[in-house]
Amino acid sequence: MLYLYIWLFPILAGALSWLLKSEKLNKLLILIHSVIHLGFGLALFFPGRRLSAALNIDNYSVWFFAVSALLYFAVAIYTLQQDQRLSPRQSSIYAVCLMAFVASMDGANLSRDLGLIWVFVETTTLASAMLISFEHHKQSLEAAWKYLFICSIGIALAFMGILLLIIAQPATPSLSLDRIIQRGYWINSFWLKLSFVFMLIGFGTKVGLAPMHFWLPDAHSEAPAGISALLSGALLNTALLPLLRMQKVLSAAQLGYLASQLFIALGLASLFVAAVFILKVKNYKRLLAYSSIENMGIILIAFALGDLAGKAGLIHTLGHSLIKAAFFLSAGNLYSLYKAKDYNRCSGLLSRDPNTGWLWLICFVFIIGMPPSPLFFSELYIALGLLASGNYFVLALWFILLASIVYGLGKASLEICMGYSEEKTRLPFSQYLPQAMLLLLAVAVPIAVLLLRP
Amino acid sequence: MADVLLVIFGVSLLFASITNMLSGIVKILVWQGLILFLLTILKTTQLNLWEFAFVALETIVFKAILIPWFIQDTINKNGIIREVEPSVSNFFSLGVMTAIFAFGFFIALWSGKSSPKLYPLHFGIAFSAILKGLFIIIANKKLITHLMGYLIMENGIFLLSLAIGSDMPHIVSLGVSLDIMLSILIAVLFINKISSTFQEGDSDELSILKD
Amino acid sequence: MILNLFFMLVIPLLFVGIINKTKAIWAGRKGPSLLQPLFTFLKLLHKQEIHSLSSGHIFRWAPSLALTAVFFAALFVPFGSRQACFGFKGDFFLVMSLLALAKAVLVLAAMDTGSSFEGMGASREISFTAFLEPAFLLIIGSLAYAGGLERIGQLFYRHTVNIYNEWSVIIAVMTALALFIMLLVEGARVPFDDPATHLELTMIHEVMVLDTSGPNLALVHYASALKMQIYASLISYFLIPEGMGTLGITLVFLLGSFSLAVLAGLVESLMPRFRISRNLELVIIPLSVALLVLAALIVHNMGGF
Amino acid sequence: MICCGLILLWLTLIPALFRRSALFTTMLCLASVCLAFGFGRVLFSSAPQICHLQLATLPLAIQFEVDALAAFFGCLFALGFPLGMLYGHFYLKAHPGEGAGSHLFWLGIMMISMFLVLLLRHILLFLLAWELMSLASFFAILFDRNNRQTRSNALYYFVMMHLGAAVLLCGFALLYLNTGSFSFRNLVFAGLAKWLLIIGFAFKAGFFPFYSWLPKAHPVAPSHLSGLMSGLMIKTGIFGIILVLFRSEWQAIELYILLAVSLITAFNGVIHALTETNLKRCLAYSSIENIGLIGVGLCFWQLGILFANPLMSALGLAGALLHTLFHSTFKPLLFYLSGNILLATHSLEIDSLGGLHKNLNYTSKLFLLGSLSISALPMFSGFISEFSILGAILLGFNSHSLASTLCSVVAGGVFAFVSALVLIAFTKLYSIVFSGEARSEAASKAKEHPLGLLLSPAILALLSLVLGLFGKLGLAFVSPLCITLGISQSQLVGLGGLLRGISLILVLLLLVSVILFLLKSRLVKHSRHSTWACGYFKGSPKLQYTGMAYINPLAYFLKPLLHSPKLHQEVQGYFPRELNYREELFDYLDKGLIASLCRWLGKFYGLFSGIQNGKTNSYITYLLLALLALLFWVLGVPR
Repeated sequence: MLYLYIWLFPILAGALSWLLKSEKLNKLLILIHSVIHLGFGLALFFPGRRLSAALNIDNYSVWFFAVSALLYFAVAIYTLQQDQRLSPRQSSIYAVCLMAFVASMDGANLSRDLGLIWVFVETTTLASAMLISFEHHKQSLEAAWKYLFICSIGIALAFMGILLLIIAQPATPSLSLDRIIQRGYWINSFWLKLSFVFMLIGFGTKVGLAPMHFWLPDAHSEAPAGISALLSGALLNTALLPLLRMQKVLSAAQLGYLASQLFIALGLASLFVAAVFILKVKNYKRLLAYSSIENMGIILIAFALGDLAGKAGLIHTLGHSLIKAAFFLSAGNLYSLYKAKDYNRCSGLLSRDPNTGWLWLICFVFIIGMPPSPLFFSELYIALGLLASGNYFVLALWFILLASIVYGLGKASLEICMGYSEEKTRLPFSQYLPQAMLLLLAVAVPIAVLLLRP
Repeated sequence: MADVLLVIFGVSLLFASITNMLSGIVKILVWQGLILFLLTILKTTQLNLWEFAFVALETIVFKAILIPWFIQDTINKNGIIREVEPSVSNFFSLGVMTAIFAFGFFIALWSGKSSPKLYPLHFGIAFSAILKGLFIIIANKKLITHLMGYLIMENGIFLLSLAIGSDMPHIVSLGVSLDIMLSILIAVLFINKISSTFQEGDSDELSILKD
Repeated sequence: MILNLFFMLVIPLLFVGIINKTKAIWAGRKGPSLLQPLFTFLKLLHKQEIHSLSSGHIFRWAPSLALTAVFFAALFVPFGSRQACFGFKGDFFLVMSLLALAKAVLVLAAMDTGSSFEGMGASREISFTAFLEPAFLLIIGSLAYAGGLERIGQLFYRHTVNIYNEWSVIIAVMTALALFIMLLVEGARVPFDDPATHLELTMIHEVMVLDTSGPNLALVHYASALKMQIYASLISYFLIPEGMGTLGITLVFLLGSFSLAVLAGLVESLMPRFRISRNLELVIIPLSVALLVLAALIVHNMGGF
Repeated sequence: MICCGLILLWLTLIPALFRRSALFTTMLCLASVCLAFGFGRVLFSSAPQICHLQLATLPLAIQFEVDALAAFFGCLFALGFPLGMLYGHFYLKAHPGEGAGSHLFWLGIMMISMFLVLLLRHILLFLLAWELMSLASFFAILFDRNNRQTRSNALYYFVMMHLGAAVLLCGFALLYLNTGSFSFRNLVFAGLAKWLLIIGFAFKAGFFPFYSWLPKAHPVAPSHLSGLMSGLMIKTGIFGIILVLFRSEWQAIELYILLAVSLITAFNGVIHALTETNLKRCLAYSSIENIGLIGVGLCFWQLGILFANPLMSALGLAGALLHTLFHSTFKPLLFYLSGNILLATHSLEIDSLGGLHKNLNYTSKLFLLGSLSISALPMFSGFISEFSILGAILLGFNSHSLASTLCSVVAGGVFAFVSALVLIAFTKLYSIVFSGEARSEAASKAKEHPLGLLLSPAILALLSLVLGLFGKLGLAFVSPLCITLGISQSQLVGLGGLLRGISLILVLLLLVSVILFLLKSRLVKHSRHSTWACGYFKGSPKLQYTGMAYINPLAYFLKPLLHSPKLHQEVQGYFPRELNYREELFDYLDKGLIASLCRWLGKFYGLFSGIQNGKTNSYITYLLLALLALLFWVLGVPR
């Protein structure tokens, strides 16, 4: 039933925009949708969780849903005055796909049935593939194809994992997580292990864990700014969610250690790949994409450690989503200012457009985990967790990789922001507001959460 | 009876690794669709009309007719060369196929102990189909072939889902098949777009984006 | 006190005089009178000064400051009486850095003229300190090692050479040697520097004060002589046996300083100058000697070999 | 008092945002006055004052603890900031740049965070303030936006600080795991945590293997900032190290290691200060050397406790603290004056300067004072502290314990060597920059600056002169802290007596020399003539001694300790047209170790940089391989 509610507005609005085909209307519809969405998210989040309890939605879902709602709202505002140079038809397709994309993400976030989660995740791929290929040139087409193809294969493997999970269960198997976790003890460990591996690879492809991350930089760098923000801020978390659920299942079947091992292994791999390419690439959007890979790796490590570090992982997810979204939107500004994606070709941002420049710098500072960024605290707690669990080696590796990532990002950011450019430009206000809002929230929300539930 | 069908399925996989024409693989897809239909009929003990209709739609109409037609159409429309042009020789791919079979059955037999309700032959074939699909993707350059590999893989997964019988909630399986159908449609769409933008649908051309 | 001051004023120039006299006699000449340096000093005081055009404020006040610094350093060293004028535990560092101060301001003054020769002299002169300061410190250390830190005069005075104790002889001889070499270096004598040479390129101290003239030059001469005398008196106090009457101390002190002057003169007339480039290597000798002394002491203290 | 000072400090950010440099400075001065009073009261009442800041329902009660240690450094900062900003105000006026507003803002943040670092005793908040400090200084350094060098060096600094913070974080995390409490108000640091903390703080203070950021960051920063950073900010590292040393038990061997590190730091710093040709970099290296000396003092503080020699520990600690105090007077002084030189001549290469004492009269005099005090000559401040430290070392020479004797032998030898080299380095610096004739067009055209740029240097110079003449003042300032750190009153009284005697003698010395000079200049008439060039009359500035030539005799010994790539072309033919020879002296640690480490890391990364080759096939291959690998892992690896 819940899913009907979620899909109701998109379907209607989609039909409407398809009929009328006017850009203004589309933007308006998107905005309305995002507002409703945000309202629902807040309703889920706030007091006492009555609504979420009624709908049988657990904390993870609420958290991830709220994050995606915030992001969607920000993106909707951002796109208001941005001229996307689209024909009415295209803009309608854009609106429809965007709404479908968001709705399917919600489905995946809110559902507690692995099968449905799978279906929705697959749907997100389809919807967003259209969105990525929007600027019709070779690169965007190629990026979209790679995204579609690799992710479909990954998702197929994830489905295989689901089948194996069914095999693993004794009589009258089911896919609803609660049931599975209840009977966790009787699950056949051999099949469970297999299914976990398949899901890890499958959904991991969508999360962008190395070495299945290859689609990610392409897709994120070629999509329009708003979409990139949604992709890396919301979609990756959505794909991460089933993995976390599976971790719960494994620990219910006394296989938690295995999940932790694999999580840490893949997390380190992602960190490493991110470090390698952040030092290499010159395209700033790809840079941001790689930094998303890195953060996904950190989050995975955090959840591998569990308890306190796990909570830190949630904070990190939130922080990364908001900051990275702001970062991608600022990158959108940068692109519309310089029309170049190579950061050596755009310098002197601070003198050309101070707002974007400072937004960029603050995003940089936040994303590398400098205070007052939430990532600072989360990373602190993750380090605590690593020390407590005696993973000194992992910790040392983490710090070394982090240092080189900081260097790479810093180099790019200074190249972009410093320097001098004689022409001064101003962008419409609605292209600064969302980033500022997101960054403020990134600082405020963790503190608020801390205040509400110490 | 079921075993025979399974074996035919396996043989079709072997055939896929030696055929030189794209149309050959398309034919294989058709055959596999039919086999899957029959297998479903055999597997499901009690058969109400809805399920029958659904399965028939999913396998016959969709897997065996619609998609192959689509693909053939794309091939014709975009004037894609009709040879498979694999980057490895048939002999080699045959060898790999054998290895895949061996691996699949090894897993199947090993796992057979741990789960009685699983029929090793069935599982082995399904598993090898999945791996074979991946291998076809790896070993070929044409996007269309990639798509076919993906389809073979999907067939393998379908086979596996048959192996566990009707434990899947219908809503899920409905969603699943819808998703797959959509994804294939969109993929075909993209292939058309791509082959109109690029010279020919060759994955070597699609390597502008790299670091 | 008075005695100290008196000797401080009189002896240094006499010391130089003796050195020159020795050299002359050794060379078979009659040589200038012992008081010649004093006469020169007085004569220079009457002359007018010439300041280089490129020189600035430092050049004017450097010599007087240098002299005062050396003088105050000398106040911490006994000259003829049992006690020095001033003194406190660990005053040697003050002495050391006062000497360093004197040297520093002279060097700055030399650089102030912008003459390449004086720059050369200054750089050579200041390079010596790098090795002399540690040497001096280690000597003090080895003396302190025996019986705790004391005022500098006491440190030297306290140490008595006991003929029958080979350790004390070894230590005495080695330390004296180290100090004597330091005397030669700081006093800019052969074999490290030749004040009498005719070629600026080979000088060190003399070339450093090339542009200094008149009273300034007088002050500089006196300062360097006093510096030498400080080392001389330290050495001589080193040889004074403990429990001697004041008169005896004075006599031994005078004897010691004069014989050291003669010794210096002999060295000058017997030894050639070292090559400038080798100089610094040889300046390290006191350092190594001081280390040896310390090692010997420690070994001795730990119960011999 | 302190709180209102802090609030005022926060308020200074508002004018900073509107580029009101003057208002910013005045407010900063007000805030500093408040803070100075507050801290001073705590310091001299020597009773730790704790003010809780219980925020609403926040689980962590923010808790400022102002103990003597914090108060001491707080006073230092509160005195140093206004002077620095006073200079900075005029500096920014004389050297305007685009980023002035943000620069001021970040300066303000930096100052606030430095105070917070002193005050906070809660692990999370401390780390927060610490990171904030690095961040703010990083942005403040980036004042000159168009200069590539500035960017890369600032980034280097930032990354180094990030690493240091990471180590610190690990240390505190271990601390938390051991004790289970986030507050380290009165914890005993032990085990690995202790070492991690020491290393983390050593990054900021600039101890031996971690100092390489100083000579990179200081030259590119605007001069007032480099003064503040080198004079005050690295002292936060010293603050942390004192904290750790005080709060933890130390074995002999650990202390020996620390001592060795400090000595190496001092030595390494000074030899580079000696050979460096860039004025500011030279000063940065000399800061490293001073930090090393402070470290030596601290080590002897602990060694004194270990050898049950209270006087030694008293002298060591007092010396270290005094040196901290003095260094934060004369180092900013020198940096500000180097800023003046930069403004006047647009160059910091000493071999292109010279003869500035004519044009920059006051600057040259102040610089002379600064360099005399930094080279620890009597009558100037450096002398007092080094005297005290050396006294501690000398006390080690006693026949009872071999260990202490050996410590003292090594420490004493190196110490004396270092102080001699400092003398050489700074005589070189002064005489090459200011004495003689101008070596370049710009240097000869230099103009003296208005009062504003000379005011705070003058104050600092006066301060260091007074502190040098009357050592008792400095001692009175540090003794409360010494007592709280467990030094008995009597020892300090003894030292005080000594210092009084010394100051008497020094004042006498000053008087006598002045009188002598005045007499001479009254009685003696003098004339001026060009420098005697030994009969050669075409004297030209090119003939003067250069910095390299000045240290040549020593360079012969120091070569093996320096990384010196030569570049010279062979002579061709009998009448070679031109011949150029270049030799630079680099830091082994920087050019040798760190650079090559980075290169190796880059190579290693490079091995993997080919995987994103744009081919779908290979992507799928990686995917398949990962799948198989994980399958084998889960099926193969037992629990």
